[in-house]
Amino acid sequence: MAEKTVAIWSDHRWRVLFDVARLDRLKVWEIRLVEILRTLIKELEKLGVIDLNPCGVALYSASIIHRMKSERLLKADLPSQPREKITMPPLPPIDIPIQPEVVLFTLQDVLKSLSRILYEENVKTSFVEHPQENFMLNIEEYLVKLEEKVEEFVKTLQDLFHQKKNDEIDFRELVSCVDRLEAVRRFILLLLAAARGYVEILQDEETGEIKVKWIGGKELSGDSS
Amino acid sequence: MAGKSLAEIVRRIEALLFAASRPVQLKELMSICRLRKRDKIISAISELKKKYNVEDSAIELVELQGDRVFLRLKKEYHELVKRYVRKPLFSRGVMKTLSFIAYYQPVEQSKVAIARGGSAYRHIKLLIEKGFVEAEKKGKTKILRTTELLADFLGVPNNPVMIRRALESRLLQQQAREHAKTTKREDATETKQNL
Amino acid sequence: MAGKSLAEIVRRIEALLFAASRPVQLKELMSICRLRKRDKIISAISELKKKYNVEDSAIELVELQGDRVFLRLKKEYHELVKRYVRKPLFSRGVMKTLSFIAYYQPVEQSKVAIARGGSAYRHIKLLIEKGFVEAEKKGKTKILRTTELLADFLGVPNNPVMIRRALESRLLQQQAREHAKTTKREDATETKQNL
Repeated sequence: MAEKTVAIWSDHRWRVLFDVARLDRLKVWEIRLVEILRTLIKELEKLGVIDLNPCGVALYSASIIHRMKSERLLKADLPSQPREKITMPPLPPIDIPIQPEVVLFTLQDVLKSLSRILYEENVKTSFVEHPQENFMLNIEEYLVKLEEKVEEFVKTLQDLFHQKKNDEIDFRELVSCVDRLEAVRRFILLLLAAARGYVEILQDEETGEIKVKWIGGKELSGDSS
Repeated sequence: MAGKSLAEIVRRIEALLFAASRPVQLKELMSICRLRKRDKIISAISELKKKYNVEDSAIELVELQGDRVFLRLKKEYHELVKRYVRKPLFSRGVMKTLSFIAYYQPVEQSKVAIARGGSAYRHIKLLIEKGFVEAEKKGKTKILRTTELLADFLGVPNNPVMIRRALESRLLQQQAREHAKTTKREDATETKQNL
Repeated sequence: MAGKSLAEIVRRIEALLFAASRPVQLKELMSICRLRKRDKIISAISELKKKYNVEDSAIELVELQGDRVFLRLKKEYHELVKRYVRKPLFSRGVMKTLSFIAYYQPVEQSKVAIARGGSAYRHIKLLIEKGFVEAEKKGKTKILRTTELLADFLGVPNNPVMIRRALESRLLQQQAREHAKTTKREDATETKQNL
């Protein structure tokens, strides 16, 4: 007898009545309880047997579903109405007149994104080679410029020593607050200033510190005014 | 900037109006000129008007409600220029969403999404970004309205009824144009057949 | 449009230049005016120049290589106006692609795509459209360069080496300034701690 009713347990039409564990997950308003029970009774009548076990389970589920519906009603949780359909006249698209889109950016913006690319992100750029620059060096022009730079540098040194009222300063003072490239530039100019006899460069053997001493003579105390 | 000349004030206002491509409030103009009083701005605007509001210009400077000024292309050049401007401001879909909001406003965002489909959310974001629509939170959803900017473009006061009427009359015009086209085509066919 | 007056040609050119916000080719101007000969366009451009290229203007009309004209905001107003314009810049991504091309030019499009990812193609399209980058076909790929327009924006001569050097030296200056700031801040903290 039980074998005959197994089909009923597993039939999808009545599944809601026999899957007791799922009861609390049901959308109760979507279950047509009366209809489901009627078809089940018809099926059982067709079989001509009464198996009290599934009938009991079905009755239990039906009562729970019914109770859930009543509770929801009290909470005013009414079945949702079908969504309001919006009937739309065939509206023409609004055509916005042309607005110019002025693109604004400055050198600062380009620099910002370039520094992000070069220093912050791991961008694959090793394959990008700079094209060969047409590097035409004009030696004479270069030497004239170099002399100018040395002169400028010596003048700055002279002012610095004068300000300090001391004929010796620490090399570190000369390169504080500048980037590596500028530090190298200043060091080279210092070597040139030493070669021309304006300064002497001394290194402390113990600490390794470099001192710069003004030996340019009269110019220091003399005529910087 | 009390010391700045009127000419410099005029240039700054022109710069902002040109780059903004939208109506700009007097307050913003005062801020860019670092001026606290309106009178200098007002006279600078009159100067600019002399430059633009002449017959020989395709651009016009208009004053709008709410203390706003707008440097824009004259209407009669829109159609002509459209073909050459590569990127229209909005796609057809976005423009339809805009016309839906304009017609039904104030309207809940969720309703716009039902009527216009899922991409409506993206459209709405863009429309808000460009200043054509504004949203006001209300519970779980948002209430959408079009802005003064749109009313300006349609050339009507910023009021839902007037905007709807403007849209309806545009719709009628469009239908009339289409009807005229069909009739013309039918006439032509008839004439051919009669020949 | 042989019958159209010079004034109308001037207005049409002004309309297109205003709406396009990019350098426009003479060919396009001829097409919008329905003219087959350049001479009328050229004289119309001179007329427009009289209106814009005066001292009292924040907008200027410039002629660029390759028969292009551009109605643009003068450089000195960019910084000032940027704060008031809703969407003033290219997106961060586009700016990065632009600065990458500026730094490594002339550079193959495929290499830009490797370094900057797939969206680089979209960025390049936009940059070309707006006139900041130009492409030259070479076999299967394209060689990209920045244009005169960019050099002009940056205030450097339009030459790859000069642009790279200008960018490098400005970057170094910037880093030095930042380094100095950090050192100063550290010194200040140290002094405080020692007090």
